[in-house]
Amino acid sequence: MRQRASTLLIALAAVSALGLTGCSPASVTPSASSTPVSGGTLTYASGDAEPSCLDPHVGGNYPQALIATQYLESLVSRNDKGAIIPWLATSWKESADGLTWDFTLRDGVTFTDGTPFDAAAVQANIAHVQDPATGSSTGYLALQKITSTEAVSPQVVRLHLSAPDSALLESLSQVWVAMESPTALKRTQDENCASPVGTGPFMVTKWVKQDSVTLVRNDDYTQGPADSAHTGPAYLDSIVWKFIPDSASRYAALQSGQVDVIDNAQPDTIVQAEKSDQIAHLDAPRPGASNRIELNSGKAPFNDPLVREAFIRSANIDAAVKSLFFDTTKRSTSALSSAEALAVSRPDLFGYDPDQANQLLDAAGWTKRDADGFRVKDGKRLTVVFPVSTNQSIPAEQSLFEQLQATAKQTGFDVQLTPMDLSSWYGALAANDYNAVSAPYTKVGPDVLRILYHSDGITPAPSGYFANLAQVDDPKLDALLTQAAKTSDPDARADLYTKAQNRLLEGFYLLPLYDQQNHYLYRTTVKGLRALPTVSTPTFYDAWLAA
Amino acid sequence: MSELEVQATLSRGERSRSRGRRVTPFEVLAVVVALFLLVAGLLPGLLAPGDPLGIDPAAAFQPPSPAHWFGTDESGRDIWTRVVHGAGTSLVIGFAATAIGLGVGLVLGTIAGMLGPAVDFSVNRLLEVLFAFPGLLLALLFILIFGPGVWTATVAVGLSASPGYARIIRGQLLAVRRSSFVEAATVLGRTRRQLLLRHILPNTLAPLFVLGTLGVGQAIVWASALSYLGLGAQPPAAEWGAMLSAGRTYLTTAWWMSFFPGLVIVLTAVAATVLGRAIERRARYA
Amino acid sequence: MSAEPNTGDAPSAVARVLNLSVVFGGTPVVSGVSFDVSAGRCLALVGESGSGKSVTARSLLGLAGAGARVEADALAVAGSSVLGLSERAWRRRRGKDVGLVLQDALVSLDPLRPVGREVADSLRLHMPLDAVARQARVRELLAAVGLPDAGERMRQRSGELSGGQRQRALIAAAIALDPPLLIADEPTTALDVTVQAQILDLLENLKAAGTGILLISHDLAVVSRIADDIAVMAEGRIVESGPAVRVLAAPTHPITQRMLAAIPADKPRHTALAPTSTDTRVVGSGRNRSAIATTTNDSRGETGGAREVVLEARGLVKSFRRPGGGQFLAVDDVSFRLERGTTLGIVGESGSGKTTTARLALALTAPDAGEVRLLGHPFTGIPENERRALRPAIGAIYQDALGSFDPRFTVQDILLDAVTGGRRSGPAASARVRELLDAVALPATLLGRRPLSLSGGQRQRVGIARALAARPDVLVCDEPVSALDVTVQAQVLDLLDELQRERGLSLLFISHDLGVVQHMSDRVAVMQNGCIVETGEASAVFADPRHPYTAQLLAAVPLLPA
Amino acid sequence: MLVHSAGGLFVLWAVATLTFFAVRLIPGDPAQAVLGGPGSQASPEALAAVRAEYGFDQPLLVQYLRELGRLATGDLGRSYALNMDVAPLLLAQLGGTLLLALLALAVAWLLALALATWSTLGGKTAWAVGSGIEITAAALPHFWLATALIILFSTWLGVLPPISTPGPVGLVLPVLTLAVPLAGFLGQIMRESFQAALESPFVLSARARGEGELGIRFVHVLRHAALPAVNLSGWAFGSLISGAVVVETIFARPGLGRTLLNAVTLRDVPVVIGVVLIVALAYILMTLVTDLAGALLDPRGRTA
Repeated sequence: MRQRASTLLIALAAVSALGLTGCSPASVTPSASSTPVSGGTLTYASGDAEPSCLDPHVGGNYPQALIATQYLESLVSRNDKGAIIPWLATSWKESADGLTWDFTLRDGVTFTDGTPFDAAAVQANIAHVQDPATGSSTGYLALQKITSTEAVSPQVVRLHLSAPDSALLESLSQVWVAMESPTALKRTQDENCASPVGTGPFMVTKWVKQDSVTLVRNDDYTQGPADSAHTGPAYLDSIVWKFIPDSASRYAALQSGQVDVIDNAQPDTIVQAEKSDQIAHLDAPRPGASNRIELNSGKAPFNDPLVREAFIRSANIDAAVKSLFFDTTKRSTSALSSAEALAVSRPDLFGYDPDQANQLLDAAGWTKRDADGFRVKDGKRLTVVFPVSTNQSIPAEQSLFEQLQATAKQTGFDVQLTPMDLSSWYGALAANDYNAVSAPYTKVGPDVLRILYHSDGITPAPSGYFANLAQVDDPKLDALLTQAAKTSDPDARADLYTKAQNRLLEGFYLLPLYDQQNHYLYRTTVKGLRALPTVSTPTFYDAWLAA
Repeated sequence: MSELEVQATLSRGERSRSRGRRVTPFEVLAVVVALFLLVAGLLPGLLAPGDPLGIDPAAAFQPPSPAHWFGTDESGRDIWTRVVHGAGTSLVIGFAATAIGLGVGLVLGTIAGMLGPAVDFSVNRLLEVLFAFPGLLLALLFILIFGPGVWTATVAVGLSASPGYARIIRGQLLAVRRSSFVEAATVLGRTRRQLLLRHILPNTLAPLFVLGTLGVGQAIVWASALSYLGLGAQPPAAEWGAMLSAGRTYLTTAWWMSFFPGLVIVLTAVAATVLGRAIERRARYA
Repeated sequence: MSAEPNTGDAPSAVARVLNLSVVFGGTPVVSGVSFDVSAGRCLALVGESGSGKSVTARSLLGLAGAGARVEADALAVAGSSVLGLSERAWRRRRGKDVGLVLQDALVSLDPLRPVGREVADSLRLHMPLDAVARQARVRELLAAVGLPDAGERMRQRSGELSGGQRQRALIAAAIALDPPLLIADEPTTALDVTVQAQILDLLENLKAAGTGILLISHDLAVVSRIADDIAVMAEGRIVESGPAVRVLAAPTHPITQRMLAAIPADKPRHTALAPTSTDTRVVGSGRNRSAIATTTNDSRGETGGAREVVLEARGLVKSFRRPGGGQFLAVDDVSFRLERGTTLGIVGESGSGKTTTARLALALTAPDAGEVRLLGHPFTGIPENERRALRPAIGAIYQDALGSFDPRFTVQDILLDAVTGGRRSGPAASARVRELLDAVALPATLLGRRPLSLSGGQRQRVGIARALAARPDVLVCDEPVSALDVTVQAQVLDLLDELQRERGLSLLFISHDLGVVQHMSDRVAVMQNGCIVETGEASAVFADPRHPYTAQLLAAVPLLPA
Repeated sequence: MLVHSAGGLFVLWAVATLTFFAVRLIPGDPAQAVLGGPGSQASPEALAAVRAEYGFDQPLLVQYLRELGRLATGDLGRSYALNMDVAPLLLAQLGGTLLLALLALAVAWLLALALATWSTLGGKTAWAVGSGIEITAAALPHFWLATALIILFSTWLGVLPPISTPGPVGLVLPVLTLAVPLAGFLGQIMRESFQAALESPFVLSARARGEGELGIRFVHVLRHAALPAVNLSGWAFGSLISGAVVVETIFARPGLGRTLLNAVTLRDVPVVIGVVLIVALAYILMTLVTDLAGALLDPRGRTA
């Protein structure tokens, strides 16, 4: 797998516990009615692409995060209130100037290869992530501000930063920078990719390519993150982590009991599962940006705000979400995930209003219609080129785009959906050959807005990639976002982000759809399953199988 | 051997055991299917007046009913309408792929069959090499180079069928050239040109009609397989393979979404086979 | 013993058939057939294709065919009735009470199994012998039918044996259980004449040993060698039966008479073999044909000393590459001269090089050495476009007439194409087509038909008409009648003879059938292994063969008792 | 045998050459592809390093010769996308696909044989029904059949797993999916040759010896009927490999087909070349085996 194939995400932890108010739906209350029993093998079926490397330092994508959560641990975690809690680090301290952080590590922890977990191990891990040869992208960005490390004592590690980073703890909570055995890291990358060694409740014992990874319980495990339901080793003997890309096969396997948990559940199966008493549903929307369609303001016709607004008004997203997602998710009118406390929702801006859309287009000079019913101006048709990455949009989302295409046609837009494989899709973006595009982006905190909509993001990297796909070039917005990133005062910061979001949304640069979908279905014999409130990956540490 | 050659062999077997020219119920059915496809392909509005792309989210996922014979899909589009309108796409793909396959096959086969043993040897080795790429593999390789899409899929299917056509045409050409009626015409003092135009070409080309009929059915199935794998026609195009592929996502909740497009693919393939054989059975050439 | 069924008990009758009828889906194929076969005697059922003789014989095995309804007043084999036997009961009797020998053992023995295994099958199915005893018995049987090196042969497959050897093996399989009745269905039809004689001898021996033989054949001459009684069948009925000597010497039924008359051997040159008026198979009008006959008298002078040589072959050599490698000399230094208005017959057994000679004469294949001259001009060794000018002077008719026609063409297309030389046609061409049809006595109603729907005789007539279109001097006839029934063969031979006299044609007549060649030829060349071993005036060669091979051939030709 | 091997080597060489030059037609920078495509933020230095490492900066002919040299030693190169050597990757996948294909071939043979035997035993109706079943079976696309089988056996009846699990039960549906359409083809061929053999004189001879219907079929007809089907098995194997692409994806079975499809969607050129070569090799070997099997069944000189 290419790094970042399934979901492009650059997860930078940003905001700490600031204003978070327990809005995360990412956990399930363990069944209280019975006591956990040990033993058994749980089969997990992933619809995500099979990782090419099981070490999430390398590259760093969501499929890696999903599986690595089972055998790697981070320095810190988050609870479902959004507060940072201890994990491998028991406590931490920021210097007054914000340029030095001291982490005190938990005593007596060893990696599953026997290597002790200590300050040197943390140093080795940070060095590994920052080593260009590792090829880390997600972790690398997360640790960007760390300039050097220092082992104060075997149990205390000190990090030196280039600039204050209030998002450091969030960054370190990510599984992409989780701790691995320094001994194991010294092996070749191929070896480490095949069997990374961590401190987690399970360990990798076998990997049959294109079939499954076998994870076996770490019997020496003592305790999980502070919000775990129990201590000591995990209940499950082992986990078989299968890769079943075909969603129908995956669900059928769950129904038949061949597998116990599936991810990437399709909306229709979620509805069906909810009617069943054998299958339960876990909804854990990913943090960061909402799923949205970016309108390319850098070229015609979307360089005209009237046309952008007309397009947004002509799209009947509500109806499509309702019919395709069966109320398994809610319509979003924000640029941010609903998991973000600072998210600003503006339902007033994104309602379906074909009459207004028509008026707007008339005002913008797109007054004539051609034989096919599409609007024309100066002999050019009102065309919206919309490349769709089939790797990044689930079928229901692709269907939603088709419905959008159909409703927009009534207003006179010729939406040209072109499903593409990932590399063609990147190619189309790099060539600026698009008017609208949907690109998921996972990152904790409102700082994601700076990456996505600051005009710096228009300049492409050598590969042609750039993040500001709406090509928003608004100095005032740039100023607001830059200012917000520097501001540590919670209220001032919230105010800046609110202003920035309002400015962005009122500019009609994007059409929000819904949160990034992250649905799991599991058989009700699986108890104690929850998603970690960091990047919403499920953890099986507390999970057990009822007889 | 290619699938095409197997098909051709089978239909020749049909001829050898033809017992009269009685029309079998199978053939009637095949003609009905073919007529349906033709009408659907040329005048889809006649059979399904609706818009194949017209959505109606409120009417999504409806099972087959008098209002929606084949049910509706995830966007409330009528599947009957889409199947009917998809016939045109599928037929165009089928015919275009067959034309490409036949065209390339004809060139290769004629070169091999007419230009002497050395050329024949070389072309035969080339065909042998091409046969080492099983059908879908050749198509996948082609798509790898030129990217997915309806037209690349069509060309890919046509190209991957062409070695089969080439070998059949070459064999037929050699058989006709060596046949006693061509010898008899030589004895009558016919010129090479006359032999070629009056005897060799007509008798070589006549069976291609049957071959083409069989080939169209096959090409439609292969192209829909590519669409199914996401490498051919792309949704929301009303192409059968793409519809089936989209429908598979909703297999557990809306079986009709994948069942009916699949059914017409099977029916089309069966009809092409039966028709091909029926023509073969009644063909003028022996 | 007579072919008519006895009214009383016939203890020696190994097969008894009384009033047999066989119906296929409402169509009667055999009706009212009665005969007996006695131990140690041979009854021949003779008839042309479609006369019902094979179905009759197979009814005695319960193998008349799928969908056949077999009824009879009596149907007994080896002394007990086989009417209404169950399939199981039939199986117990097949092989044990009746043996069957079919024509062409190449396909009548399983080509994928060793012949020993095939012979052993009969034993395996009916006798509780262990494998060793069975092997021994098979070797015994193969030796008994005269197969040399039986131990070696039994491990070979039928394709590895010669035609005679495999026919012997087939007979061995049929007599493995010493059945009282042996049915031999055209047992020698595909064989060369010398081998045919040997097989007939073998059957004769079996008969002498007490086996009753029911011999099925289309050839009265063949059956005359071993049959004690003859029953002539036509259209599912026995039209005449009686002791062989009587039937052959004094046939009473017109069909028998016609079949006897059609046998060409020993019939003087230019004698009509088929009656002209009563023949139902001839579609042409009798008037036309007699008109031809009257105008042909002196087109061919009987006396003129040195006639013009129209076709000459000098020292022709042709070899082919064997499939396994190596060369195979098909034609080795063949020379002949064909004089105007005469027939040169080339006779030989299969593989003797006759057909290659014909193809060389037609310049369809180039000789390795030697040359062919046509009307004094070189016909070989020149490019085809030079040769093309000479092509109209030489025509050809083929054994497989059907294969020689473009399958897309109707009779009219074929003849128009021949008449116009492949160019545009006009009314004159149509008239000429009709004329040709008349000449070969075919009605104009056939013009729209395709050759596939014509009878064998009609196809050959179309072939002849096509050959005549260019008014050739020479006609090369390569086995022109081999695929035809004897009465149809007679008509075609008569037609060729008449056309030759009418048009002064010179014929190069190639056949494996000495009788046909003898009847048709003025001069004859006998070929063996690619060489002409003897050549001369037909009458002289046949009366007094010089070469031992010719003598051997002639001795093997089955002849009617004088 | 020697001729076969030489011909096989020639075909392999030609396949490798054809594929090598064909994939050069793929638009885009292969070094970029190695580093994760245009979406990655590969630095120019990294690109240069990759170019040097993979030899993309060499002249085409040098690259070609190097590639041939590598292939000759069994080195299939390194996957762009999977970060591992292609040879061990494909070797690990080969077994599953071969097992699937060979089982499907065997099952198809059995199905075809059963159908051919039955439809030639039972008169005209059986003939027509058999023929109808076979034509329909041969027309079934794998992707639809798999879906239908899953609905029937997993969703409705719940007797068979919808994904391929280790062990024989998990193989049932994938094997059936591949076997049924193939059985349609083989069945038609077999029925034709069955019937031809049944009508041949040697069967009449055997009947006249008192051989029963089953004896006729098993002692005599079977070999004749099997011959053309055996000769087809080389083709059948190829079509099974094609089918494996679909079947392995739907039933989530590891194998060459799924690897190939992944590699094509990711434009992982070395893997595609590797699969193509392995399939060509398997095809050549299979053709060799069917030739030998055919020669064993029919020792007569073979002309085809």
